[in-house]
Amino acid sequence: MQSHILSIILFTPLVGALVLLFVPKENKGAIRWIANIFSLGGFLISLPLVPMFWAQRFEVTPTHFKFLEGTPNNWIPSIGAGYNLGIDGISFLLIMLTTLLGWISILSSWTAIEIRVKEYYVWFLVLQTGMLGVFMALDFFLFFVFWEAMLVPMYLLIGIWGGPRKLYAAIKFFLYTLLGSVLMLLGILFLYFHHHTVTGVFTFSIPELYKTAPLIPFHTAIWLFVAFFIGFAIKVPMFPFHTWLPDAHVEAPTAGSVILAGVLLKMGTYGFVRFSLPFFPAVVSHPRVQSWMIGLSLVGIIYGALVSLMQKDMKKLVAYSSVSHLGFCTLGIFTLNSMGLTGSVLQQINHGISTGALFLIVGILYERRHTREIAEYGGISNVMPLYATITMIMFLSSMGLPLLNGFVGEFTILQGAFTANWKWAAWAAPGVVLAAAYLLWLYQRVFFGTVTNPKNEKLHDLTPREILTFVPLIIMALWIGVYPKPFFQILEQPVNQIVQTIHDNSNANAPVNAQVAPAPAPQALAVVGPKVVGTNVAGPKASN
Amino acid sequence: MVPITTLHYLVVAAALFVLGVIGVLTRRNVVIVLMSIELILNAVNLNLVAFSRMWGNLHGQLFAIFIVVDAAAEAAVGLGILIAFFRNRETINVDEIDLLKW
Amino acid sequence: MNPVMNSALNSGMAPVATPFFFYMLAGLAVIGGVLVITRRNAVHSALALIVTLLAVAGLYLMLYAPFVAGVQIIVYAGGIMVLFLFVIMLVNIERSSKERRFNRMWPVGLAAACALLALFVSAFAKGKALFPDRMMTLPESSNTQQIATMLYGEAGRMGQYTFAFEIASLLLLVAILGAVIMTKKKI
Amino acid sequence: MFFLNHIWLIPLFPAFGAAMMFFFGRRLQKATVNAVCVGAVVFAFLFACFTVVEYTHFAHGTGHPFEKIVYTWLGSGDAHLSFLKKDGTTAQFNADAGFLLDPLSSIWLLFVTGVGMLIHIYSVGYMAHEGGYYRFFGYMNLFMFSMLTLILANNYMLLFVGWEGVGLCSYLLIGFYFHRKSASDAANKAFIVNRIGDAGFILGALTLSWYLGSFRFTDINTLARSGHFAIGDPVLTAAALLLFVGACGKSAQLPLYVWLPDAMEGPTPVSALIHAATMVTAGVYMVARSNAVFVLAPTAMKTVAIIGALTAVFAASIGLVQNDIKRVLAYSTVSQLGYMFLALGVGAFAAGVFHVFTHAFFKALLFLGSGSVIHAMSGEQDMRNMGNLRGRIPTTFKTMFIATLAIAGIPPLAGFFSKDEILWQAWRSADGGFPYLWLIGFGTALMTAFYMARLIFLTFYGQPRMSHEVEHHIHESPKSMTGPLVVLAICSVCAGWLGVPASLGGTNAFGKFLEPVFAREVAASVAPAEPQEPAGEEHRGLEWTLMLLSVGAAVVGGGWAYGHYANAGKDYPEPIAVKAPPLYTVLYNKWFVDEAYDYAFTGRRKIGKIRLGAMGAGEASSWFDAKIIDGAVNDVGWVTRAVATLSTWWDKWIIDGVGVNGPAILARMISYPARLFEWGLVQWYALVMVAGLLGFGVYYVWK
Amino acid sequence: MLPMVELTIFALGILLIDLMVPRGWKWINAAGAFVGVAFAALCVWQIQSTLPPRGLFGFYNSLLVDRFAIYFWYLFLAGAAISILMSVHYLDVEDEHHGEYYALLLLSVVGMMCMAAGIDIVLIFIGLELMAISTYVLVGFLRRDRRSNEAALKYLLLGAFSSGIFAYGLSLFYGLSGGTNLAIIARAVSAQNPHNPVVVIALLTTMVGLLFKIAAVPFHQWAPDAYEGAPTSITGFMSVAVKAAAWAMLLRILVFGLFPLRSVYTPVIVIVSIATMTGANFAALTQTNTKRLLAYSSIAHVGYMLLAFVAMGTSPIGSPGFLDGFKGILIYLLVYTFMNLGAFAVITSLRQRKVIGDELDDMAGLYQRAPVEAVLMLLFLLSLAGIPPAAGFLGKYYIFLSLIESGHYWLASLGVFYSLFGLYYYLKIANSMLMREPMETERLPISLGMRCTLGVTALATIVIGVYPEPFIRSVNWSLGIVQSPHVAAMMK
Repeated sequence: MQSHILSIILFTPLVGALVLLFVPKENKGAIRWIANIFSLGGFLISLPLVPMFWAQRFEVTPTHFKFLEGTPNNWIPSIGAGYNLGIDGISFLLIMLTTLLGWISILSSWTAIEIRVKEYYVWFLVLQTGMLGVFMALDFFLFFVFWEAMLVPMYLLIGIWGGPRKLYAAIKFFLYTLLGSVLMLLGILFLYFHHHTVTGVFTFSIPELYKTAPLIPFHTAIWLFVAFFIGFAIKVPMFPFHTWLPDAHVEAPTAGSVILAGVLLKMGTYGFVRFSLPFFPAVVSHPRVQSWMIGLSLVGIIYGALVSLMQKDMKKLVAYSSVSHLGFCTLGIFTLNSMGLTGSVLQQINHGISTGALFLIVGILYERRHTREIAEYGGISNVMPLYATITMIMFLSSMGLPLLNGFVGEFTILQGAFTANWKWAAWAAPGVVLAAAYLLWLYQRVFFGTVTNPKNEKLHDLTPREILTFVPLIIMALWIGVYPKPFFQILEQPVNQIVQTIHDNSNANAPVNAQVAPAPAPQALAVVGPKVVGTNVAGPKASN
Repeated sequence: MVPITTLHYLVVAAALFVLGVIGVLTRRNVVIVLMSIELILNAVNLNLVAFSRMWGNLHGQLFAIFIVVDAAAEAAVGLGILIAFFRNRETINVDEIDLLKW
Repeated sequence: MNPVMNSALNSGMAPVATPFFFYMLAGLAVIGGVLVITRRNAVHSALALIVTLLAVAGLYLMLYAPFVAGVQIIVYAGGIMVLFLFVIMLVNIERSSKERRFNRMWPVGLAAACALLALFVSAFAKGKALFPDRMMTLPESSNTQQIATMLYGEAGRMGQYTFAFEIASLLLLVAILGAVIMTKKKI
Repeated sequence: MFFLNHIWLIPLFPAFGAAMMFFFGRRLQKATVNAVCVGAVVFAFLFACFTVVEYTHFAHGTGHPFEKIVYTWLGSGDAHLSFLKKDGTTAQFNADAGFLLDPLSSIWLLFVTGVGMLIHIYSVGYMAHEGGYYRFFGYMNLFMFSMLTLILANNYMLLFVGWEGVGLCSYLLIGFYFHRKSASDAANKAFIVNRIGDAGFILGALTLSWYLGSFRFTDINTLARSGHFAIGDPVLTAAALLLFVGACGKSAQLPLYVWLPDAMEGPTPVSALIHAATMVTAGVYMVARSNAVFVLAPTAMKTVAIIGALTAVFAASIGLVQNDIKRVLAYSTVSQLGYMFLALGVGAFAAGVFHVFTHAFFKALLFLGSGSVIHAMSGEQDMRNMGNLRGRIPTTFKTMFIATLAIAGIPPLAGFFSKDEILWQAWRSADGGFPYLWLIGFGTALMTAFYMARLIFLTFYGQPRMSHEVEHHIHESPKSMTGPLVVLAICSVCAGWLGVPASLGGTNAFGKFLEPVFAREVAASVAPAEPQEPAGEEHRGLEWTLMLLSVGAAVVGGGWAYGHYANAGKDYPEPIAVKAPPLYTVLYNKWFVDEAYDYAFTGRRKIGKIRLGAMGAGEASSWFDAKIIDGAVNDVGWVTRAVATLSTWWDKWIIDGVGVNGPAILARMISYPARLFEWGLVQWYALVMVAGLLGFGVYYVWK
Repeated sequence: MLPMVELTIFALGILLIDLMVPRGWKWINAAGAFVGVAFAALCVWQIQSTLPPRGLFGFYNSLLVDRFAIYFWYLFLAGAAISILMSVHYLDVEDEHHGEYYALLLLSVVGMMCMAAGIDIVLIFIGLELMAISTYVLVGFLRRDRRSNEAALKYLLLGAFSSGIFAYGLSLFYGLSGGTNLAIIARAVSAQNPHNPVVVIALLTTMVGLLFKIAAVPFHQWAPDAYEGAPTSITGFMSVAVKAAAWAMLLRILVFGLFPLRSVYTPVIVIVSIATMTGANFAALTQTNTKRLLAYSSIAHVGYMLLAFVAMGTSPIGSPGFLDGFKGILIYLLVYTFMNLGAFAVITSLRQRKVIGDELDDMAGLYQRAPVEAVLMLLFLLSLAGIPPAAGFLGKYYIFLSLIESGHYWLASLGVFYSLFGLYYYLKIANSMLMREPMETERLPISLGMRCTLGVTALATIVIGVYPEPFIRSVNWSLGIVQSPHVAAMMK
């Protein structure tokens, strides 16, 4: 079944960017309108995907991907690259998040961006296409092209429209993330070549590589895993690789931060889920590897929270809180059970929604006062009550209050972690407490009290446009919080598929910590592969 | 007396070659550096002609002739550039050619 | 063709004083070379170079390459060196003759070059088996003719080096152009 | 069955009210706000009454729980999303939006909606002149929603929704006067301390689901009672302890009680509703709800009892010397909650619940009364500035007096029955030193009587100590405020009669009603050692003695307070301050616990230059982040800066570099030499070429 | 008819016509040169369409027009054409607009073609010298500019020195084989012990010449100086066409001729490539002159290509590692032609205005003054850094792929690491153009020739990046020779 909806979604923003090129630079109003129309259009066009995907959420397809478009190797046959798109539950959710956040970010930039408006929107729309492409690509070459292509607009967004240290932040962002991606490139090439040695065919098709990658011997696979790991860990960012994040966030314009936190960081976690786990099942389920991954995640959770506790800059605080939240995501991933994975993907969506909103919130104050120093504020509730209310809701969502989205993801992750090893959950729990601490303290310092700074007395409350940017986020936050079942259902099949792969390849007689769906039987591969001693999958006994 | 073999010529050529290299590496006067390069090319020619004798064919000699042509061309252009340089800088010392660096 | 010479060679009879001439010419060439790189005055260097060139031309003759020897004397010693001398006259000779001859790092350069010589010689010494002692007989009298054949071809066929020869003509054209462009004040 | 089947509507009424306030509140008249919000709670109350009535029919006295599952909340709703249990089998990941009604939740349901309704009505009067009227009622309704979700949930996760929800509302309401720094501090403190408990709660619930495979109370109870698990099972013990951590946070037990006294920064109705009657009893509810697990964990039970007793006496001791009228009541609440946990810990679940029930009335009454006092005093809360109010605000005085008697344990008021039941059970369940617990309880009773009497005497007796301006404004509160006081006073008198113990000739209807929830567990843990009813005869004498002792203690305490405070004028002496000044200082400063926490855990205060606790760790981490992780190479730059002073040349290149970023500096340090390599001399270039040739040649020829 | 003849005719024609062309009409020369290049391309196309798979031999096998040669011929012609377009206005600005410039350009292309198509060392050497001497003159073409003089002199001295060493090596190979044809040399060499000292010396001296021309460390030092001093259009031409010719020669000699010696030269290449990447990248990091920076960058790119050459040298003929390494080099040169010329075209276009020099600070805020150039520069820089979907990625892709296929994981990692360095200094240029505030705000005009140049290079950079299939095919086609029996015999 060839439907072109994915391509249409993918290229709508790009078309918008091209259209913008023909609008004269001086006509800022028209530029803004066109950009917003295309971003909203991109979102609206992606909406039909929801019922379409919903209808076949349990459908079993040979590759486990749906809405396939294109065939392998149809783009550059000489090297085996294809324009090959397809989604499963995980990418579906992330795509929807991307289109939504893309629209919101562009809407939020209406007044924030005053210089070089045209360029700004062009780059933003290009960025949007890049991000969507990453989630849709079923071909590694295509994936990598989008993956890298996405960096450039982001780099420019930070570097041109950013804050005072924008040059530094932009270069740091670019170099850091590129370091990861080039290492990943090496890994990809190895997989590609390995596929050739096994099958005699050169192809970058991801479903094809799924079949051969687990056959790589363990001692090689571990290096490949490391290459991929560095790429993704930088992107996430996991604990020791995170220092680009605060700089990038602080210097980026509001919309840039929103999209950076909301979508770009998900590239890393998405990469783990989509590639690291199914490609190297034996490696990730090796107890030592797993405990390292979990350890880094836990450190990230606590460490990010502690650091954000002491920040004096609102945006930096939110940025570090991302480190903490994404620690939860990676924790969920490396529990390697379906609970943890489901929770992790959900939490990625949640983080996109709530942290995206937090950056919008910071941006709104910044736009009015041009400072993000917490000490400059105080008593904002008095002058901007509506704003304060919305902020409170998003803070609560971010700290994981039940009936809001954050809780569902965090809890599911904790459950996954707990069943894998209770100590992991115990170590992650303080993160929840600290999240409350830093967010509430921030709230107190900014919103409570009386207006002490005379500059804050005249601040006007949210404009209708600004409210509009929050409405969908709040709706989503409530929806996921109150009725997450559809999300669980959408994620069920792909997640169980991944867990099954790990189970099949982890050379373990030990029980696997998830029961697997009976329906999607994975390709029965003759597993010559990993001769690993003691790859007991993360039972309760797995050492920490 | 040892009969003169190809190796003898090779050694002489090597000596000339190295003398040329020494000239290139140490002399300050550009003209002499260019002359040293001529020495190197002569070493090459000597090699070629000796080998030509050794193999009994004329390819080496032909090659040598081409190298002479090349030497002439290089000398002409090199000296031309040197003159242009001299006009601008009033020097032909190699270690004063140091505008471009780092 | 020179039947006498030819037969002399064919009979395996080497020219009488070959080693002597060889060593003399080689010594001349080397001494000339040393003088080239040591003379303070560029004119002296040029003269020394001419000595070397002539000595090498002698060696060519010994190697049965009369045409190359001729080219060496006419083109090299006669043409190129005149060019050099002109240029030496043109540029400021007085000043340079009072200055240091060698640059500051000359010991390093000298050492490197000597090492290079040692390297070459030892390599030749180790690998001399590659160079047989045989010295093939070359028809000296037909030398020029054969060279011409290889260059220009014969009987409607192109020679092996015809194409290179044409390119060499372009090379000289470029050299002329370059020299003109560089030296002429206004073109 | 209409009401039972639509039980989920009960929380939704106030939720609707809250939503209305959120969206339209700002534009609504006060009357409309009243109609919506108070109406919602009244509806909820009526609905709850009908539901409970229907439930009694449904259960036929068997106590069989009623469960109504509305939809799957967490989980995909089918069997595919599952997790691995401890024993290696898998269980479905599932937490429903489901509601459970059994005797335990019925009781809570009734008094929460009832007391809540009264307090809402009271607030109409109390808040009449405050800003943010709609906000207040919105929060209150949101609170009712959360509390009702909490008590009606059929599983731990939905309970947690309410659990966190009440915490949130508590935060919002404490911070209602957000422009006061103290209020927002207190709000933060409340939320964060609660969160610590919540983390424990979550881990406890996860342990249970990991071990037993479900979050549902009915499943867990069935499994726990199935006999598969030995008493003292370590996992269940851990789970119970973790759950108790959660209870400690919510119900303000040691060591997490610190937030509750500060919570008095909120408006008084809030203190009454949340921090006295309902929310703080959530911990008790949860432990009682988990009784099946707790009885399998004697260690946990002991912990609960000890913590409860210690909290009771500890808080009471602080209450002895406080001057803020609400603060006294706050410590009193903590102390009474300690009693409740003491009861739970000794296995007397019904007694604990009974005390919750009675305490709800009289403590709410006390708070509302104090609110009325404060209202009358134009916001003054310090008892040192009150005095002789009994004539000026008679209704308030009378009702508060009744409540004081009730809390002090004077028969036949409510507090007497519930408290003595607890003390008796503490004495009786003589499992390893529980009589000591009785002793503690007894001492607490003495102190309770003292500080409550002190409160009454300082407020209503003695000489007026307020300023003239304040005195001029003293007036009785409006009907909407006094009405609830009267109703609560009646309840405070009568509520205890539901649970008159057998020793006094009662039937303990309350206990009977709850029996289906607890009976079997009591049988499992305590009863085998001591059969309940037959033992009654032997111990009746003892029980009487104990009762008399505690009544005596109440009288003594009250009398002592009378002696010191009945005629307190300005600069009246504090007896403890006179007799034991150091003790007074310690008590007055609340045993310096807040300070200790600030030093050790939050890090808000520094010891010298060192900051400990969370903020200390945060500072250290930020420093680490900036200096070590991000600045590893910045440090290299720093070193080079020192070197840079040596030479101007060096200076030029490096200072330039230090300002820039980390890796670049290192790169620069290599880059300049790399560029210096190209120093423009053509013969050097040639030399390098020759050297390259030589290098390779030497390697190959001479190797 | 051979394209060399066409080019020569046009070169001579330009020399003649130039005498008649008045000042201000000198663009006619450029047009003539351009037409000449076009005719030559047509000629190449004709040859290509009738080319037998094993190629056409001529002149006693001294010239081999095979697919490999044709590929490179196209490359040279493209480079030359773009350079000509770039030069028109630039030479006017520098007030050195003479017909000789174009004649020399065309003649140097003739030399390059001989280098690519010659399989006789004499022809290769003469071609090399023709190209080199033309380039010396072109580098010094701005005779009144001291930097140009100096660059030409340095380039000449070192070039002559290196070709002396090179010729010495060739003479030794003649001595070893008795012939000047690469086929004969290959046959003779394959009979020898590759580690024989004389063979090694011959190889190393030859390699000095080859590595010098491609500017690999430690034989690279002429390049930054020459690039900086040369007229910018010539810098572009040198960094692209001259380098491609050098690579063609290197591949001809080392792969088609001396492949039996690969066990000797591959370790050398490994060291050289590491040194090249290290030296060039580090030196470029703090460079502030854009031309010089790009010079270092082009040296660094040589390092990457040498990595692919290592992969070739260490895998059996016909194996994926060998073929992909080969393809990598060819495709790298192709994309490099366009992206690097594009970058130099931007710099050239700035020089034209006489307002902006080639220092990094001069580029500040370029976006405000010349947005198109700034954005295109960004494109070229990203392509140079190897960021997809720009064309540069394709080259990097093949290089890393071939390294992985031949098992050189550490070299691949090193290459990856250095490509980050590259990104850093490229971004410095981009930052200064796009993100800094300009000193002046006056908009800059752009000439027609420059528009064409930028358009062509940018279009090629994007098209090759986005749809590389035809280009990969053309490379595959040109690699068809590897299967030809003649070449296979040579490379045994």
